Amino acid sequence: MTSTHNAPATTTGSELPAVATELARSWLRRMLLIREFENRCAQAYQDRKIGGFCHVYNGQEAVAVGCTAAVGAADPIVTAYRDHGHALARGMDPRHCMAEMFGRVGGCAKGKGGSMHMFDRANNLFGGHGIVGAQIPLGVGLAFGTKYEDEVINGGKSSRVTLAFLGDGALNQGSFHEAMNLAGLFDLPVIVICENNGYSMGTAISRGTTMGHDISAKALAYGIESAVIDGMDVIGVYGAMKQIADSVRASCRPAFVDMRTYRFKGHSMSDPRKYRTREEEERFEKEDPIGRLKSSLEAHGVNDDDFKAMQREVRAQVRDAVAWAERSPVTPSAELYRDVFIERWGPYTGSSQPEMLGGSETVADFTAIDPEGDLL
Amino acid sequence: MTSTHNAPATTTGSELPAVATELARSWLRRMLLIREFENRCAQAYQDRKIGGFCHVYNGQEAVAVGCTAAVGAADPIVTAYRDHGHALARGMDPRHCMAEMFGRVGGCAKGKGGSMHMFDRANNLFGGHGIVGAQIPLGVGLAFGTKYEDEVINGGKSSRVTLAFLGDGALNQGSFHEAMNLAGLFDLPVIVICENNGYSMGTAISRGTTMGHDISAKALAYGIESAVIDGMDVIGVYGAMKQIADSVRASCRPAFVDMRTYRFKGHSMSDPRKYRTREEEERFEKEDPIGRLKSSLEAHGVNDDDFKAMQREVRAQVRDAVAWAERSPVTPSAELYRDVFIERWGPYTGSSQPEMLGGSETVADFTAIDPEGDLL
Amino acid sequence: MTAVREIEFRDAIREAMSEEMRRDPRVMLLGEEVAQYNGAYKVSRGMLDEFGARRVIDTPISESGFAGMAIGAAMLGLRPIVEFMSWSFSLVAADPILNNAPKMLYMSGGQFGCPIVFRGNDGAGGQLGSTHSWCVEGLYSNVPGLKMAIPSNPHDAKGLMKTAIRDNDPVFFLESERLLSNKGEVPEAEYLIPFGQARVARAGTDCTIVAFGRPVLLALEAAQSLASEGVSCEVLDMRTIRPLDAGAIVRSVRRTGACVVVDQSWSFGSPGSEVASLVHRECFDDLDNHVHRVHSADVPTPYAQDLEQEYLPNPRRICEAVRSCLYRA
Amino acid sequence: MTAVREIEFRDAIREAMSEEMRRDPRVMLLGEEVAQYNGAYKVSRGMLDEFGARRVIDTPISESGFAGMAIGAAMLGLRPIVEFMSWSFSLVAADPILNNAPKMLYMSGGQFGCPIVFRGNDGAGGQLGSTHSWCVEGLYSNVPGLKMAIPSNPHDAKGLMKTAIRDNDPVFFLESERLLSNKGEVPEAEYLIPFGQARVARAGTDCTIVAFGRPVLLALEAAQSLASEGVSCEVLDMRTIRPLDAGAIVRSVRRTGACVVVDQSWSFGSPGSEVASLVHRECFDDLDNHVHRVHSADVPTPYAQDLEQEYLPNPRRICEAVRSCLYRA
Ligand SMILES: Cc1ncc(C[n+]2csc(CCOP(=O)(O)OP(=O)(O)O)c2C)c(N)n1
Ligand SMILES: Cc1ncc(C[n+]2csc(CCOP(=O)(O)OP(=O)(O)O)c2C)c(N)n1
Ligand SMILES: [Mg+2]
Ligand SMILES: [Mg+2]
Repeated sequence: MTSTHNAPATTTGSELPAVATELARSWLRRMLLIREFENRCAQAYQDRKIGGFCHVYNGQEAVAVGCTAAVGAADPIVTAYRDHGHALARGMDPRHCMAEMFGRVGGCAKGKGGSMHMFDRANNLFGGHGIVGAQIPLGVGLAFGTKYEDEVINGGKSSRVTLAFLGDGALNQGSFHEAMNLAGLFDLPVIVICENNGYSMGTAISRGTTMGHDISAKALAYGIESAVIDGMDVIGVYGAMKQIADSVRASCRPAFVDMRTYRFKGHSMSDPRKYRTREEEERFEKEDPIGRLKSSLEAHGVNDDDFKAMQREVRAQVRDAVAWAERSPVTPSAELYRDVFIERWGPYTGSSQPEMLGGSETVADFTAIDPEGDLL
Repeated sequence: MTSTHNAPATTTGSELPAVATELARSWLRRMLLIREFENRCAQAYQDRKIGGFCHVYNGQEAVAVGCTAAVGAADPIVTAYRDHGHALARGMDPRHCMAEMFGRVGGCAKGKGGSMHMFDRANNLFGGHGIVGAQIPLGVGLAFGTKYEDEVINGGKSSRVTLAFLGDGALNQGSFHEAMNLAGLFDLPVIVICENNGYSMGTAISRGTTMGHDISAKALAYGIESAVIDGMDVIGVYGAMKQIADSVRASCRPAFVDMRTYRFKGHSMSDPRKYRTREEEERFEKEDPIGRLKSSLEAHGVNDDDFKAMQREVRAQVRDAVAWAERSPVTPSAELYRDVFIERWGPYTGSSQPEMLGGSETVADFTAIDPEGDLL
Repeated sequence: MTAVREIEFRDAIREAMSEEMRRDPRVMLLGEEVAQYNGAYKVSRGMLDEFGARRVIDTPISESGFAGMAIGAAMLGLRPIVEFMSWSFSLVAADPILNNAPKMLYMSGGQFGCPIVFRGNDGAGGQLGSTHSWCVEGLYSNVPGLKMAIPSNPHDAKGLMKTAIRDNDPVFFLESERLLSNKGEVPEAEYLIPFGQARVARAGTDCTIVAFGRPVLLALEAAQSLASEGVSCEVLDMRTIRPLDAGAIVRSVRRTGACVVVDQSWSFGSPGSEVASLVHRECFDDLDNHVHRVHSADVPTPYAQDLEQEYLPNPRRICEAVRSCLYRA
Repeated sequence: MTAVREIEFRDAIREAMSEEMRRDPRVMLLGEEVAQYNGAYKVSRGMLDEFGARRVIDTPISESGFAGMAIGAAMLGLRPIVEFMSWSFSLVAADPILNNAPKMLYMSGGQFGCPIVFRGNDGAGGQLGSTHSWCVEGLYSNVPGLKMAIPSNPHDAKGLMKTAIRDNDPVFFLESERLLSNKGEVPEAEYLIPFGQARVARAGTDCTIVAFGRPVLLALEAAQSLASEGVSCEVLDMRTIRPLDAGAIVRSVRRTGACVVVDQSWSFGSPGSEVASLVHRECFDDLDNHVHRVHSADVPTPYAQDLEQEYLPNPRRICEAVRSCLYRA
């Protein structure tokens, strides 16, 4: 009944020396923001303000926050459907993220994508993808693209690194295998990060994945180096990821990360979590990445009052996001036929940018190729 | 320009002690039969008697012959499109194999499958499959099936082992990965045999496959044990495969084999082989599995005359197969609508067995469900 | 007299699977979360307890792998039921399910059939966005060698599922997650519903509405409201898309002289276009107007609730189509 | 005056790709054996030499992987051309090409388009058996968000390919291996052929034959032989299936009053059924008979030569359809 997956035993976060306190404070705030945001999502889902599937990120905050902190804004990232944390960590305004789930035109995708499909061009977030494993080849392609742009088009040296996140369940998809082989073969600057929370829905990793106790074997199969990182320790995540990112940037070779983490909630909103024990959950709750960073920061003068102030701040921010999302208009029905094609054709009205990127001017407003615009 | 793939350096076959001379003689004969058969295929293809794609097995004969010899007739086998050798090694009459390629009703699949899709129910050959990698999950499924039959239906112990062959190029398909994981996870009695001839079409393994120099890493990723076997030495293949098959049968755990071999001809009939040097080809031709077994057998009293007699025999047998295939009638057009469904429906006329299995009586001659049998 | 109970759609499917598994040890169920989790949509609830882990089998997220594995087992003579948690996830398994299962018998010249059932949730309606909302009948019905069932109610779901499991050919069985909690009358005694026999869900004289799966309910709603306008619709629940009961459609349209097709899949090259083409061919002289078609909009499925409702077929659009078809618009 | 030469279909495609690669460094070609081997069908012959290994890229046999990789690169702003050695091998990549490429723009609310061309050999005719003979237009044209081109001659192949590469949306480009060695006149000066504009391949008055890709040649043969019987056929080469030039079809059928569709894919839910449905809808009062359809037989593709020929559309069957449509049978 218990998972073979165990988070490392440390109960406080890594030491701070190399990292400025201010930076760590900003991570704490960001993790708190994500936690608060997700809690409000769960509530909004109960209230039927959010539809479809909704997968919250509680417990895994240190992964998205630490990883995105370790790379630059120009470095592309792509992830699966459990993506709110990545969007917020990357800098998406919670208003746009919440409005997306409320199905409003102010959402990052004008309400067309929903919880599983968060995109943010300004912040180089290439989605949120709902099909397990599908985003891994996309991530490898982003790395292919940055390298091609830097080297072939601009005649320089490859300078960007892509982060491609996946769940442990996605290790069993063919797309993982093909993408890893391509990354290794073409020397692509991508870090494939397995957010190993020990479960895919109700399936403990050992029940679905051979070598589940040591998934670095999966990277070795492609000649790709890997690291195990304690994903409940944001300072450690940051440090290790920074090192890996630097090395990937320099060598232009891919890397793989077994990021040990845990999701505190169910798989989605309707999961009673019968497949794991309350004991196991409690063991991991002691590793709460927020609590661990808070402890680390205490020695650096961040006290309980600071923490509470931060909590108040993020609570206000998320409350504002919800209110904003509620005020945002329902996506108008004209949007049904927009964004099918960039070019206008027949009933398809071309494409427009979401408000988040600065309003809804039409991107390409070609005249329909068929002047009569009739029929199909 | 040269492959990183190198056949082992031995130039004579393994020693015979454990294997009776008669058995080895039968392998020699079978390898000669395949060689002769393939040469006649190439010729028939030039003469346009064979259409479509045709991939011959010259050079790899020891693999199919040694592997099938190491298992029993009840053990299922499945392979890719380079499948004539497997069919003949398994016991398919060359007449039915040749007639299939001639598109005659006497073919193993009544001329409907062609060179890439050889099936033989009586000999437990589950195809010949044209899509690279597709047969690997099927092979795992055959192993699942035998185990289920033996254990769940018959309440006994799993007793059969499945051989699933693939080319080195298929290592890069997602289906390989998913199938290996399933085999490892479900403890299935299957031996996944990579006929590693160093090339997929014009692509040397090192250009397409990470860890191409040591593909056992790919098996390790699934916790599956593997062996490297010199596939140019039929005695060695037999011995090693027998051991592996015994162990798989006993443990009900899968195994993986890196079977080092070489295809003497081009990928298909239209391949000028510019991607490899004549030197490399000559180096491997010295390893000709037929020559190597012949040498081994010399010490056991099989002399040149015996060999020549065997050659005459197989030549006559293949000549007969060609003549028989030519006499077999072109597949009648009624067959176009047969074998779409087992049950009759509308224009579909149900299914019938190929001549090879004892004639064309209809297997299931249900009345059409729609009594009017009209339209679709 | 046969006892009849009201049970849910999901229970009907489970009953069919369980009965067939009791009857034939060659039948087993495999898929993601079907065993310990009792199924993502609880269709297989309790089956692990009854049949054990050798026959109700949790798989990893490897649709292509386990679909292929099941096909291999079917070639050997087993009769697997493969659950795709959603048919939307079957695209990664397109090769085994389209290139292997429906063609194995043909390619092997009659040697190896493929008695297998692929089943799972099909179609949009739950705000799942465009990756999770496939109506695969639009995509897969083009392929010969497969059969495709799409029940609209618990009674048919059970009878068709039992037929599917006993059928010797590969069957694609499409269940709408939107219907799973619907209740309906299901006899306790055993029954099978043959493939290729449409059901007259409502008799009528003015216009034939041809529908598959969930849209049958929308068509019935529309027919109900049209009745109050004095328009009498005959609603045909096709039950299977392949084989298609062309005879039933043609007989009905020859009587009514008008036809509307409701098909939740995208319009282009869909079951709906096939029915339209068929009706025009067979009823050319009977029709007073062309066949009208109601589909999902020809765009990816949007997430937002209102947009999704606008996107899907609905009773309002069906009524409009019928009126237009009868020149009452 | 523009210079015109006769070149092969494969050369026309290569010229289009090479010209566009010279013009735009964001364009690159990737696929199995496209570089060192010069392409399985020699379409990309010499391109490695001109553009080097960074822009003409050999991939492993990982269709799903490299299609997905190219889609990621396209989201970033590159413009990849992905060769499937055969569209028959694209089924293993169905998820990225159907769930990602055509929906990315929509799902991202207009943020990320996918300017990509998938191309390769499509259709049966070379005795390749059922796994290798897909007409994917029958399968994939159902999906919104993609464009689909299917040229029948070198001139159109070049002009459509250039449009495909410059198009900002994903394009599925279907080449028939049976046509690759066909020669045709191709101007030396640059030209592009817009999508959604059918070509009148032969003008006529009695019956409109609508065809896509290779069947256009079969339709022209049929029209030629029907002319000697005094039947004048208009042959429309649709050039693109999506968008479909519905206007051209309708205008022609309104003149001729009769329509035959020739579509090499399987009949059920195909481009052919869509055209039939469209014509019935738009020309209901113009037609003297229902639209007649010529398809491949509704069975897996057989290997044997005679069976395969019987399976495929051919001029004889087209002639029969036209005669039947005109009540001359
Ligand atoms: C191809 C595919 N199969 C199945 C699903 C349904 N599904 C969604 S999430 C999930 C579990 C994934 O687990 P994991 O990758 O570990 O990610 P986590 O939920 O733990 O973040 C499954 C089976 C899907 N979305 N795509
Ligand atoms: C999915 C898929 N992609 C591409 C092809 C075309 N193809 C046929 S054989 C082949 C090379 C396979 O090489 P390998 O697996 O090493 O087998 P070998 O030919 O050496 O026996 C390719 C690319 C195919 N049949 N299926
Ligand atoms: Mg997980
Ligand atoms: Mg090879």
